[in-house]
Amino acid sequence: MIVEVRDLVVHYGAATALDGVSLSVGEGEMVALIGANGAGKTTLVNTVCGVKQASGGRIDVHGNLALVPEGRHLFASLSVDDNLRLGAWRQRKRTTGHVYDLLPGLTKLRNRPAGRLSGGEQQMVALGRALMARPDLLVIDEMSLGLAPKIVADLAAHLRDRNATDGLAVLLIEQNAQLALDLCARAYVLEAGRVVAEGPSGDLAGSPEVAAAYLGLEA
Amino acid sequence: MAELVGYLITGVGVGCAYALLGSGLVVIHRVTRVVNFAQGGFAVLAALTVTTLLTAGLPHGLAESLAVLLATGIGLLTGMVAIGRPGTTPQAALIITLGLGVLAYAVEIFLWGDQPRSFPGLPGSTAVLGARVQTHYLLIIGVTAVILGATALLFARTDRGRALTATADDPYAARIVGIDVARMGLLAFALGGALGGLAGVLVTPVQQVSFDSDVVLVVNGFSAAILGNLTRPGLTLAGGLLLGVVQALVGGYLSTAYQTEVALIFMLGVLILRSSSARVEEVTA
Amino acid sequence: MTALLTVTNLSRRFGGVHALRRVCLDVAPGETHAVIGPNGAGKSTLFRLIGGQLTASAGGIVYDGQRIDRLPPHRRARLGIAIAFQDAPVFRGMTVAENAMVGAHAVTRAGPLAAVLRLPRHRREEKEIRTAAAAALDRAGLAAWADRPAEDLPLGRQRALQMARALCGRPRLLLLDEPASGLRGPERTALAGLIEELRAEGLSILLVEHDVGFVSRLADRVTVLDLGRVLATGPFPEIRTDPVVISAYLGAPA
Amino acid sequence: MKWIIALAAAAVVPFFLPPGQLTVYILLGLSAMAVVGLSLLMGYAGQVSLGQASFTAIGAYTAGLLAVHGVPTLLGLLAAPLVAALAAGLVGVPILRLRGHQLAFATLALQLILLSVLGDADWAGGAVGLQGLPYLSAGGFELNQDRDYACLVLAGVVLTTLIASALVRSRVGRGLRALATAPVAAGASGVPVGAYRLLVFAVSAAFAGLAGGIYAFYVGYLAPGSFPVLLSVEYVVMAVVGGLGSIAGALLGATLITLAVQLLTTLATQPGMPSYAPSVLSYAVYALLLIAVVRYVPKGIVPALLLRKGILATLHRRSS
Repeated sequence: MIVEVRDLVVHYGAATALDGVSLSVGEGEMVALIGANGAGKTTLVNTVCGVKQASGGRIDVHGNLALVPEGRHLFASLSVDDNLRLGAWRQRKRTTGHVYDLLPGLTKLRNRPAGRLSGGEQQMVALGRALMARPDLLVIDEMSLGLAPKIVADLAAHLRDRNATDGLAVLLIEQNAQLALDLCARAYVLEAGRVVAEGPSGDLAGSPEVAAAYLGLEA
Repeated sequence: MAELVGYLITGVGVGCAYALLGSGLVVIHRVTRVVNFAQGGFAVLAALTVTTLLTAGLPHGLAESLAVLLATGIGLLTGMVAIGRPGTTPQAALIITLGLGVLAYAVEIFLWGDQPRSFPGLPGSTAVLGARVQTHYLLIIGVTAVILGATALLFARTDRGRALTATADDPYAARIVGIDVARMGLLAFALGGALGGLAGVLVTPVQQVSFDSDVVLVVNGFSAAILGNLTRPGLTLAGGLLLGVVQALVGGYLSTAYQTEVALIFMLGVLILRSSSARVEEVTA
Repeated sequence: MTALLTVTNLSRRFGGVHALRRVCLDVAPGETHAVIGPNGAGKSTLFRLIGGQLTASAGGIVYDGQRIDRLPPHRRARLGIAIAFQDAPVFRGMTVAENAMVGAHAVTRAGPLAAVLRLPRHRREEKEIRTAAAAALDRAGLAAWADRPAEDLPLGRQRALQMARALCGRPRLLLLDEPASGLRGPERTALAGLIEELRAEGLSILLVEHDVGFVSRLADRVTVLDLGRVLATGPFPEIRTDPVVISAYLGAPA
Repeated sequence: MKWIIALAAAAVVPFFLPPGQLTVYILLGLSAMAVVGLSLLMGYAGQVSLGQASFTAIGAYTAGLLAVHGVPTLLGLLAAPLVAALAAGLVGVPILRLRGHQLAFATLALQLILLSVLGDADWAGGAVGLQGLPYLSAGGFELNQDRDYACLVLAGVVLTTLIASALVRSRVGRGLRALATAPVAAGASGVPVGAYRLLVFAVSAAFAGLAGGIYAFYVGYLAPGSFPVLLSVEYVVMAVVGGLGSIAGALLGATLITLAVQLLTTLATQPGMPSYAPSVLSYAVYALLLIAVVRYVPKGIVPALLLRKGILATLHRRSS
């Protein structure tokens, strides 16, 4: 296991955002976490990545973890190349060559300020920045948000490729359940701070829990 | 003509000091969102320290360097008090720096008294385009060019500088990639202390300082920085030079009595113009 | 029947990004109209444009026969447009009852002088405001909390307080921004019940929502937004079988 | 009830104080008026003002100049808050668009400009200032004793406190309190956010102006140096220490700081103390109190006490 979360409880002031969540991602595994707005997905991500404090439960991490945050969160005034370099802030070696090899589309953008890029380009940079940390597990929060379907398909293809060739594990947090279930072998459904369903994607696809979290498949 | 050149050079010289002070404000504000009211205090403290060190027999150069080093340390301490407690809002931090500025008064009066002080700078005068100006002004201009150039390089060419900018751009993202945001804030305060101290050390030979000079200094520095919305170093330099030159011209051709008003009205004008253009977004205000 | 609210070709850019592109939408008197779509579709932007928190880059908003798109938010509130926000910003440092009373600002007038001099008009209004707030809190199920500080309320109750505050302004058009998000089962049911009740009383409601079950139960009509554009408008059964809508949400290339 | 006891105590005190202490009482009361206003502004409009003393100056000069030109002193006293409020209304329209630090600097700049203009203005006595102002007189009675001014100041504090508390508890006050923490939601509820901010700015200026007017007649002498930037800072310290947006806090803050500084000055002027001791000690007190309160009691003393009391009351209720 790269990440193992047990009975996680997180509060925001008086409100309980996560109420006893358990979840795990193994080596080379692609796992989806789906749920509606406000279900607690982003809270879970921030807690696992150490940005937010938990008030109960435990999180075990074995290996290197990198986050592609919701809304990209690039360093807007820095160039694409500088954004990538900072992705490796914890590493001693910060050369960017291998990421350009993996995401050739970024090469021609390398000197552009990240704030001036389109949404799809920014998502690509955010992915590249996370890959700079040479992670064992990539956590991606709301990858498809506000992006055209074509671009989302490209991103999904990249992930599948990284997973197949390098064995990169992925935890994909998505509102678009169809996309998430297609891409990942296993999934968790989060609702109001609790896991209400989990299992192989194929089993979950038609379940009422997924339908409730997901527009267009209303049961 | 010679008169005009003279005013221009003295104006640029004093403007450089404003730009240095303003750059300190910009560095701190960019990274921490805090406007450091104690910025003028760094300059005064450094300048007064130089007077003591020179009296103690230290040579020029060494005395000034030690004073700037002290200001750097004071900057770091200011940062620790102002933002050291997690959850302190920028507004609260501003009030803390205001308190630290007043605390500096107590220390300064205790150590140096309340009379204005000065120390000699680079002696002699130099002819520039037919005008004779104190050589010290040229020193101010030269040192400022070097220091602001080095600061620009730090931000543009080193990973630590990039990390400072990254913290300013998006603290959440900075934490995600592993940048210690609190440490970057302290680093910015230290840098701000150094720039403020340097401004004080450079300008004191041509403008004596007393414990309460910090108000005028910080207002001038802020006026310079506000042109670049407290975030853009290049515009801060331009703002400082513009302010210095206009003040020198007003002082030379009209009356020295109006110099402060010029800076203040300039600042208010920029502030209000900025707010009316930038605030279209926030209709609720 | 003429619409209470008509939005015509409304556009809004942020820098180079088009958050909304030529959106048209109307709310008939007494109608509950839902706007759905994924995050980033422009729902919140639309909402803020109608409430006056943002100004449009182009297009117009007509309410009750009057152009309102250049009016500041408080003037729109005075015309009878009330908002319950998603992020539930309660007024901290004030009690629950006082929070609701602020909502009455839209329908009361006593100025500072009347307050300082304690004119009869001020006292009469205060009494009315108090009564209205008590009634609104009662409807929202908050009567027991009236004297507690608002920030002590759990999140779901803060949402309800938003509703109570909005109702205190006796609105004709109620804007609800994702009222059900983050709420649990019973809270959700209570909220749906309250909205149904308001609809039965003839209040017009514009509901921005993510939860489809919620929308299908409450809305007379649904507008689907995606990438800042209107994909479809109509009754819910039509919308859920619309191939354009399905394809956009499935994320498959069109 | 508490208020009545406090008022009675405040009213009795002047009759027992020796003349030197009476001056402290009067200056304390004048500060309290300005600070009640500033606390409203900072607490309810969420704005830092570093120029509150400029409105004290405007009030003082209004009263002083009118008196010099032979206008009845009572009219001058009435004009002081009005002119200060008017000035705030005028400068408030552009500068209240600014937020946080920008407004802090803008108000500071306005005060520096005002001081500089007053220092150069022959019609206001220039740097030397206005001298030989008459005592305040009303209906043939001249207020020429310290005790008279002590009573006048007390009346002023009561008046500003009453106005402030009536305002805060009214419909307008609810709007103000709402916009202090959630301006967007307040606007959407029908609160005219901009107009209310301007209102509270003008009211706070009027309070400071009234203090300035009384000051002019009490001291009989005005100069730009009577209203330094440090006076504005002192007001901020008092307001923050007591608790922003709390009227009791403003009064307590003004009292605490004035008494502390007074005590230290007495200490510092003992024989054997160096000449700089009073200023060093008073600066240190301002600074350390301000820093300590912002860091450790960010809401200020009075709100923190109330909160504690509230928590204790709740616990008590639960246990019984």
